[in-house]
Amino acid sequence: MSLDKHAMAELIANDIPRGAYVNLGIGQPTLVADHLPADSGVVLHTENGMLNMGPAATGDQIDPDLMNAGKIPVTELPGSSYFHHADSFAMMRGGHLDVCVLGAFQVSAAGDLANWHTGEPEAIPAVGGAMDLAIGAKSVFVMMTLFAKDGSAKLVEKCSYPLTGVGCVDRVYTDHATFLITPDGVVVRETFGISFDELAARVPVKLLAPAR
Amino acid sequence: MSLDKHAMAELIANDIPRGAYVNLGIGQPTLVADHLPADSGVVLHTENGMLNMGPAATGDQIDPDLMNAGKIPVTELPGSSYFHHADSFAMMRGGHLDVCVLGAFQVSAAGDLANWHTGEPEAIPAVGGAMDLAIGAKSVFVMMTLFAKDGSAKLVEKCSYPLTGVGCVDRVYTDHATFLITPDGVVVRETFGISFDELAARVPVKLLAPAR
Amino acid sequence: MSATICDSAAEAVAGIEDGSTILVGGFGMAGMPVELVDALIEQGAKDLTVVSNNAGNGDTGLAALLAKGRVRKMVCSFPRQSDSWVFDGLYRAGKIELDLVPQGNLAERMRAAGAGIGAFFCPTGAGTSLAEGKEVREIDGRTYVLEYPIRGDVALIGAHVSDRMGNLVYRKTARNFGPVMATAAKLVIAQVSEVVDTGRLDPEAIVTPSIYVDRVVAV
Amino acid sequence: MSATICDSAAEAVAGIEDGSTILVGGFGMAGMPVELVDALIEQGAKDLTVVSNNAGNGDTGLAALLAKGRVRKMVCSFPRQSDSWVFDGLYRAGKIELDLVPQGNLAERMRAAGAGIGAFFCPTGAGTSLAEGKEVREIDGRTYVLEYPIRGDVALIGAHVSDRMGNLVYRKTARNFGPVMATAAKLVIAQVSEVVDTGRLDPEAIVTPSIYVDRVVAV
Repeated sequence: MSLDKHAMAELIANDIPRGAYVNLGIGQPTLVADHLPADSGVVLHTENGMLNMGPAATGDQIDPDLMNAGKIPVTELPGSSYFHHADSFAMMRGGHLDVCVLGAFQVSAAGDLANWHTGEPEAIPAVGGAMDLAIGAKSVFVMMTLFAKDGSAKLVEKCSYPLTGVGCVDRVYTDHATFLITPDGVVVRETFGISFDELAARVPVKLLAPAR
Repeated sequence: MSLDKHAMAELIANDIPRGAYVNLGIGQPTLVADHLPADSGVVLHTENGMLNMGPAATGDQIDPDLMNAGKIPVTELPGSSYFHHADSFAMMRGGHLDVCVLGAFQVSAAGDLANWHTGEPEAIPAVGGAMDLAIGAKSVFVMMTLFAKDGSAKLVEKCSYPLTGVGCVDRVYTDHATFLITPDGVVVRETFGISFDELAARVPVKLLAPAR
Repeated sequence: MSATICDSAAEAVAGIEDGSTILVGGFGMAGMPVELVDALIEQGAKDLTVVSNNAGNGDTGLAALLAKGRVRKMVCSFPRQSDSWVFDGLYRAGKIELDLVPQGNLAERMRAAGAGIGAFFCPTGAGTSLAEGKEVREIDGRTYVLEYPIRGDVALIGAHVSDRMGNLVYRKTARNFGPVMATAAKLVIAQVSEVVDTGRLDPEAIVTPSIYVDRVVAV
Repeated sequence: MSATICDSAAEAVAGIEDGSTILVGGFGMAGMPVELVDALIEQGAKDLTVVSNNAGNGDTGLAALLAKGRVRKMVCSFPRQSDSWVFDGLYRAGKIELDLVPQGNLAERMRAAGAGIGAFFCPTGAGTSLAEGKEVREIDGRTYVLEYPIRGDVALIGAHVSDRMGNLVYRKTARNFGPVMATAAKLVIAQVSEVVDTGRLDPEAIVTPSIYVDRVVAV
C-alpha cells in the first residue's frame, strides 16, 4: 500500500541519525518532527534564527516573538539558542546542518531540485530560504508525492520547473518509493504497494534496483 | 617650542568630536585616552572585541580575560559590549569607527601609511590589525615624531618602508606641526616652535600654508 | 555618536528623504518595526526602495506604505504570502518593481555592506534563474555566484530593550534581520519596548553595539 | 551531534592526525586553550599547520608545541612579541614557515570558511606587499583583494561555560577568535571553566551554538 504523509514523515524521522541537527522545510516536512523518537536527541533549526526549536505553541504558550520559518508560533526547548539571520544562513550555507527535509515540485535524476516557482508567468515569484536550504545541509531529503495530480511523475530526467538548486538532493521520499540519488544513478531503496517494474514503467528516469 | 608626546596626545584628544567612536593604536596613541575630557562621551574600541573600554586596570582590577589590543589589562565602562574578532573587524572595515589614531614610520604626501614593517630582511614581519585599522575608520589620524633619529623627515613624497595602507591617512600630528592630507596636497594646519619656511625646508614634500 | 533617544516615532523618522533605500527589519510580524513604518507613512517620504524579507501583511505597516504608493521597488525574498494582497495587486498592475533575493543572500549581502566587503562568491542560487546574468566562478570544484552588498540609507528595526547609549538586545526569533540591517545603513532607527539606563544591559549579551544605532524610540 | 563532554584534555584531543591544520583560539593569553595545547603536545601529532593570532608566548602552550618541532607552518597576524623567542628562533633558523595575514583577514577568512563563502573581495592590505600575487578588483572606485577561506581540520578554543549540549558562552575579551574558529573547523574542541546542565544558559546570550561544538572539557 502506498504511504500517506504521516507514514512518509515517520519513515524519514526514523532515517534521521540520533542527535542530528535538522531543518524541516515549510509544509509537509514539518510533520517529521511529530515522528521523531522522544530520545532521538535531534535538534531542530529554524532559519529565522533558532536552534533547538520545540513543538508548535498552543494557548498561553503563543508568543509573537517566537515563530518558525513558516511563521507558526513555536516553543523553545532547554539548550535552545537564538542568532540573527546572517548567522543563521551562514550555519546553513556553511554545511553545518546534518539533514534538511524539503518539499518539491520536481527532482531530477541528477538531484536537481525545483520547489520554489511553478514558472507560470502570472505567478508572483517568492523564494524565501529555499535556495539556501537546498545547497546547505550535509544531506538533503525531499518529501513529496511521486505523481502530480495529472499523473505525471515528479521524479524526472530534467526539471521543467525553474530550479532551486543543482545536484543538491540526496534522497527522495515519496508515497510509492524511496529513491537514493547516487553518482551511479537513481537507486530505488524500497517500494510501497507497487512493484519495481511497475514503478520503472511509470517514472521517466532510469531506475536501479535496490542493492541486496 | 615643539610638543612632547603628552602635548601631542592632548592636541589630538581635543580634535576628537564629542561622542565619537575611536580606536587608539598600540603605543603612543594610547596616551590620547588620558587627555579626553571627562564629559567627551568618546567611546573607545579595542579590536580584540570590545566597545567602551575603560582605563588601564590596576591592582585588583586586573582580569586576564580583559585586555586591550596591546595586551594591557584594562577595565570596562557602563555600556560596554563584547563581540568576536570577525564582528570587531567588520566594525572597523565597514567604516563604523569615527576616528582611528595610529603611529607611523612614514606617511606620504598622498596619505599612504607605513607603520608595520621596517623592511629589514632580518626583521620578523608582524602586521596585527594595522592594515585593517588603516583602511577602516572614517578619519585616520597619525601621531608620530616628524623626524627620525637620523634627522630625516617621516613625512615623505613616497614611503620607502613597506606600506600598511594606500591613501588612507587624513591628518598627521607631529611634535613640530599638524598636517592635513587633502586632495589639493599637504596643508600645514599649525606649527610648534618652527616657522613654516623652516618646516618647508626640512620636509621633502610640497607644503601648503594654512588657510587663513 | 551615541544614539539619540527620541520622544516619538515621528521624531525618530524625521528627515528621511524621497528616493531613499530603507531596510525594514522583521520576519513576518516578529521584529517588524510597526510604529516606525506607521510614522514613515505619516512623514511622507516617497519613491522609496524597501529591503525587507516580506512585502507586507494585511493592510497595516509595510502593506500600508505600499498601498500609499510610496514604494518604487521591493527587494525581498518572499513577497507572496496568504495576506500579501496589497503587494500582489501592485505587482500585477505593474506598479511596483520586485528584486527577488534568496533569504540568506539578502542577509549576507547586507552583512557585506556593513563589514566593508566589496563582493563575495556565494553558492546559493548557482545554476538557477535568480543567478542569471551574474558573474559565476568555480572554486575548488564548486560553482559560486558573485554577490554585491546591499546598503541602506536608513534602517528601521524592532528590538527589545535599548540602553541610553543605543546598545540593543532582541527577543527570541524577533532578532532575525535587525542586527544585520543595523550594520548596513547610514541612519539606523530602532524601536524598542523599553529604554534602560546605561550599564543595565549585560555587556556579554548585547547583540547590536551602540556604534550601529543612531536613534531609538520606546513604543 | 551534541557535543561529547570529555573527562580529560587528553580525551578531548584524541585522534588529531599528523599534518592537520589546527586553529588555536586566543589573543595573547585571553581565550588561549592552554590545557588543550598541552594535551596536544602529549598526544604527539606533528607536521601541523597552526592558525592563531600570535605565535606563542614564553615557553609554554603554543610556544612549547613549536619548540617540540611539531609545527611546519604558522598562519598568524602577529608572531613577533616581546616573549616570542621560540618562534623567533625557529623562523630565523628557517625551521618554520610563516604565512602572515592581517588580523581582520584572518578572522574574516575563517568566517568565510564557516559560512560557505567561496571567496570575498576585501579592501584590507590592497596595494601592500601582503596582497602581492593576489587577484585585485576595483569595485565602486575602491580597490579590493580577493581572499579565500581558511579552514581547519581541528579548532582548539577556550570558552567560559558550556552546557551539556555544547552551547558556549565566553568571558569579556577572551571571546576573540573562539566563536569564529568554532565555525571553521571539522572537529571543534572547547575547554571551559565549567559545564552546566542544559537549560542553564540564557538562550539569548549563547555565543557559539552547540551545532559547532564537538568536544568539551572542563579544566
